[in-house]
Amino acid sequence: MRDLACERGGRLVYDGLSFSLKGGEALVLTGPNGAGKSSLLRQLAGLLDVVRGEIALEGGDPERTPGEQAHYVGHLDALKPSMSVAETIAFWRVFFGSIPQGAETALEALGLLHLADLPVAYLSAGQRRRLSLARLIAVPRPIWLLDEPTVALDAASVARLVRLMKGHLGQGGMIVAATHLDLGLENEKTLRLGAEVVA
Amino acid sequence: MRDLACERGGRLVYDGLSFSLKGGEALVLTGPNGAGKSSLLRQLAGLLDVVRGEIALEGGDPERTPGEQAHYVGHLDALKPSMSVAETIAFWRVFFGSIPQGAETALEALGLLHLADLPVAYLSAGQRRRLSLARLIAVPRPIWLLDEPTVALDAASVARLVRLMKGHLGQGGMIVAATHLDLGLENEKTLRLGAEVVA
Amino acid sequence: MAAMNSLTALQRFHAYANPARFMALSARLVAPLWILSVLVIGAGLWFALFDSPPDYQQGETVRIMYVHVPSAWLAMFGYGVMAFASAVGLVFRHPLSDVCAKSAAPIGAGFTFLALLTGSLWGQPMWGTWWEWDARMTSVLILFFLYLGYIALWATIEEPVRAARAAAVLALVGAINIPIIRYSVVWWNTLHQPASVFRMDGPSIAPAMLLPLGLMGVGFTLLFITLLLVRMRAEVMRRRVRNLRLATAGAAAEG
Amino acid sequence: MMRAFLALLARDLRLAVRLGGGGGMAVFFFLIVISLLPLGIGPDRALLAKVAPGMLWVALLLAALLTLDRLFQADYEDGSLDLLTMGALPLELIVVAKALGHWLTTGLPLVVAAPLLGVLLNLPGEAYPPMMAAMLIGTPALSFLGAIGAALTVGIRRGGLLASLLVLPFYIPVLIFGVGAADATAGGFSGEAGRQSLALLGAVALASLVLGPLGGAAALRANLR
Amino acid sequence: MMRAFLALLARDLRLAVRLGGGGGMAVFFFLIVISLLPLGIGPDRALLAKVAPGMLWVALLLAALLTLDRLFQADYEDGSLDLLTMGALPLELIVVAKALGHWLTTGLPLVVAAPLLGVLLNLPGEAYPPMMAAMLIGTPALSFLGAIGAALTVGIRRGGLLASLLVLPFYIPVLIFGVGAADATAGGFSGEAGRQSLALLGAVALASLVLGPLGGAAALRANLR
Amino acid sequence: MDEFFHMGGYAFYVWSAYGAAFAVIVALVWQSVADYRAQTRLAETLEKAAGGRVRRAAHREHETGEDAS
Ligand code: HEM
Ligand SMILES: Nc1ncnc2c1ncn2[C@@H]1O[C@H](COP(=O)(O)OP(=O)(O)OP(=O)(O)O)[C@@H](O)[C@H]1O
Ligand SMILES: Nc1ncnc2c1ncn2[C@@H]1O[C@H](COP(=O)(O)OP(=O)(O)OP(=O)(O)O)[C@@H](O)[C@H]1O
Ligand SMILES: [Mg+2]
Ligand SMILES: [Mg+2]
Repeated sequence: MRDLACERGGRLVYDGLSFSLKGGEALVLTGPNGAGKSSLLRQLAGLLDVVRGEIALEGGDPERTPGEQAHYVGHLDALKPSMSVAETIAFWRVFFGSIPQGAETALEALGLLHLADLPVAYLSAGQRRRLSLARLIAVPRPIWLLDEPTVALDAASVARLVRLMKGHLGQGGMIVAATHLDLGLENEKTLRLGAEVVA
Repeated sequence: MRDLACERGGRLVYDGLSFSLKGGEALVLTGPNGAGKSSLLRQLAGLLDVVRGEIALEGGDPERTPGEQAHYVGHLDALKPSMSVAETIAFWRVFFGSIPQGAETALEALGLLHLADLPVAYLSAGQRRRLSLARLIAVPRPIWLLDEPTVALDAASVARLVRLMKGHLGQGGMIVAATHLDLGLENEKTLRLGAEVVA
Repeated sequence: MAAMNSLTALQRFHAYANPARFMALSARLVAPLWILSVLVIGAGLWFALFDSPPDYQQGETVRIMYVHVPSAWLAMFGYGVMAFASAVGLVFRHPLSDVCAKSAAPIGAGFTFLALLTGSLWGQPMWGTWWEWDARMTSVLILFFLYLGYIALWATIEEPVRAARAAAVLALVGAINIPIIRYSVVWWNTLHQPASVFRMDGPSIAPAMLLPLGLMGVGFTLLFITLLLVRMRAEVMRRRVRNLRLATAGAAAEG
Repeated sequence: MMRAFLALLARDLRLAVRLGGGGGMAVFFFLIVISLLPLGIGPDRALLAKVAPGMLWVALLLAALLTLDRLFQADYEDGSLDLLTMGALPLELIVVAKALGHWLTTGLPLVVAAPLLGVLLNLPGEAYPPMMAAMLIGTPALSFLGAIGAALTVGIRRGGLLASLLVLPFYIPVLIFGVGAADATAGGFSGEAGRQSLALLGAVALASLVLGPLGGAAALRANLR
Repeated sequence: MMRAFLALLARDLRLAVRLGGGGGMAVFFFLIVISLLPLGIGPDRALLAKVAPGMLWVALLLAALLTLDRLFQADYEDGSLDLLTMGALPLELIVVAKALGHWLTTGLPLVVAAPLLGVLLNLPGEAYPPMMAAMLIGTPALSFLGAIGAALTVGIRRGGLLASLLVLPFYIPVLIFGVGAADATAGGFSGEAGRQSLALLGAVALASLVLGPLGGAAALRANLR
Repeated sequence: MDEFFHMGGYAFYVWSAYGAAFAVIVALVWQSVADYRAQTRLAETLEKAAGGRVRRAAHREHETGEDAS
């Protein structure tokens, strides 16, 4: 799939906001609290209704919604305390249609391999965060939607994440990330949602 | 109250760790994910048992536990969606033993005043965070225990928070904060908890 | 994204069918409706209480029928309105139909309650019991539960869009279930022969009774419609209030 | 101290009302369970009258049980409970405030609703006064004993069910004496037995007023840290 | 697609077992309710036998209801549900998987436990086979209809109680026909009525297998976005 | 006249039936009207309080499906 033209507006938060994104490009959403970053990401992921305007995805197979071709990592980590780290990744791999094996690479990529057999309940905030980020690697999908992905991550982990994001862009993937601190990706556009455009 | 000598060790995560803090001083906890920052803060707040070692508080009235003289702001925001912003602060003021009136200053300080009548359910992540931080101002207590207080805050709000922290230190208060990004307080000690210990 | 486009088309359609027009129209209708319903009900009451004969076997208690039966009718009518409006709201996403469904529920519940109350006030002198697990009474009781559940759902979900759709689903599933429930109750009631063999087919109604019954029926229906309009207007205002508050929240997101 | 107590109580009441959750739900549940019973055991009015008091009490117990998780779970999940323990109010009084709030929003409405449901089960008229009395005395015990179960299961994700399991055994005395009080006049026992079971019920209630806060606070301490 | 379905089912079963929140709880609750009843009604064995089938069914209904919030709530709260909808598996099938999991971890154990409890209520021997049959046919309906209620209340914090309120009216046909099947032999009706009610129960169950996923999916769509 | 109120011995049932009907209907009417008044007043105060932009926003919202659906 090549490039995504997304034009949307409506919902009380912002209006007439529109942008488009090519493969290999990243869009960084900034803006004050309550500007609507999370809302926008949820709409892109198809988790929130689009009131006006539309989200179009050129290329990519037509009968799959953008949501089905995207990864969404939000404030909630979608982890089950009683499942082990390895089980968690394995499940999501199967559910999203790849094979359970080969989850190690994903854990490796986020430095969780040595925790593989630990129940999620024992993980610290940042470890949990890294685990939910591991889905990005575990199942390849062209679009990444990240809502404040660096929350609770230590410096090392942030660096690791940035590396992964660059790799993804390098393979022609797209990233839309809401964050308050600068990630320093190469070809990134920045979309600043201001409070001015309240509905 | 003058100064707090806190010595503690034990618990699977770290051991034989000890430090002391004077009034007007801040202690910044850093360290990789899983190092035990949150755990330490909860122990200081009396929300987690101390396995070995002790937490002593010189000065301050003896028959009140350190927990009762401290504010703890953790990952959970302790907010009720159906209560309005003003009601929330008013409740905590009364519950922590001051009068309901005069909560405005606290809301003012975190730029929430114009949201006063709004149900918490309507707030965005950062707005909620600021509301739970407003407790620090609403009820004066000598010790602040902050676990990653800047999470979900935009730049402006972070600046505002730092100003408040400096003010608190200026009045001889103490702050123990776990954070991954540098806050740039004046007389701050830094305690770096060791690398990831898998229990 | 055909779906997306059709949806936006709907949205444009809404721009025309906006609440403002409804508010303007209903504002003109409410007052006359009040007067009309009061008049009709008043006339009905006159005939019901003064100008109609006592029943040959039920005596004066038959006068209860003039409130009982219309209430019972409206109990069912109310659910009909609710279900229909819900269907429209779910299919066409028409805002006002959601408002209509929500507003109809409490009125319908009120009349259902009345049917139950007056019914048992009738039952005591007639069969010497306040309540009988007669099939029809039982199904009305269950209808009352469906109303309560619907109202509770609206009351619990804060966000109107979500609440509307969820409640609509409930109303429709309920509409599908009502016949099943009704049938099962009848089957159950005939399986164990009920203690009292009383059937509520009602006495073959004399014309002298039919007039007040009819008047009361029409009057109650008018009242229902009037109340529905008023409640819908209130609901529209409530949503305006909510939007104003949200706008404040958004504006609060100052840079 | 007292003001903190009242503030907490007021807050709980407000939340219960606002959520639409509070008492309404419990009463609604009570109502539906009671009207399910005849559908289960048939419309025979004599039979219904026989089982009425017992059924009313069992349904009352269940309705109370199902609302137990409202006691502490919500406050635990959003971190409020941590903060509540950091105030000057001793944990025991916190439990009292919560149990009291639970009774006001659940037990009381249930008692008020009971007579109406008695009609549905065709409970004989003379049974009402003693039954109401018994329920007024018994329901606080349900809330305060329930607080123990709720405190024991706080932190467990969907501990509501577990809580009811832990608590039910404690409820049995309340059930027995409560039914006894109503039965005493319903079934043709001597009023003597009725007064006796009322007295015993009162004793149980008083015991629970002490046991509940102590046990609940202990359980919370165990679970919180 | 099929593999995703199975993966989801397997995960739910595993979680239910690990949490212990699974069938065990429901059965335990079932057991306790049933053993409360004699305390409420009194030890009259003839009376107990009369009400036994109805009581068993009512208790079964309640036990099933109390576990409804396990269906979607947990996955909603931790954000899993959002991700599940982002897979290729249509929402209807997700609901089927969850309802199926619920039945396997709740309905089935309850049915297995029922005969033991029948003994407590001294249910006449010849009533067991039809009752078991009825329960086996009826319990899936409980899970699938319950899915609608659970889906409707998914956003709501402790929506478990509300869910049961919404669902109970829909359970009434299951209750009636279920009891009918057991009664038909217990009370001395002609077996005719029994077979008839079994057939009707089957029809209701089939209907719910369709209605449940459709309604549940619709309700989830309403609540998720 | 008394014999009218007497309702052939069924006074209690007949009159409490009509009384109940009256009570329920009055309650419905009163609640509906009061609610309408309250919401209207609230909306007016909020619109005064809110800034011009916000008010326009609220009204624009008002025309979209989002608002009233
Ligand atoms: C709480 C108890 C009762 C309930 C819920 C109830 C319900 C209903 C309903 C739903 C109707 C409308 C049926 C229709 O128009 O198709 C109705 C009509 C009627 N009811 Fe009742 N009823 C109750 C008690 C009684 C009693 C005790 C009597 C008389 C002794 C009675 C006499 C009638 C009569 C005469 C009609 C009109 C005839 C007809 O439309 O079929 N009802 N009732
Ligand atoms: N459930 C909700 N119902 C109504 N309004 C909401 C809801 N959630 C958020 N809002 C409003 O939507 C606006 C945008 O919220 P959103 O969470 O998208 O902001 P954000 O940019 O993510 O803020 P933050 O940086 O704090 O995460 C906020 O003004 C908030 O008040
Ligand atoms: N409930 C628990 N039971 C057992 N071990 C736990 C529990 N919670 C956390 N741990 C372990 O304790 C260690 C410290 O956790 P903690 O949350 O204090 O780390 P942290 O410094 O806060 O990490 P982060 O920076 O990600 O918040 C981690 O290794 C974690 O695995
Ligand atoms: Mg956000
Ligand atoms: Mg931490």
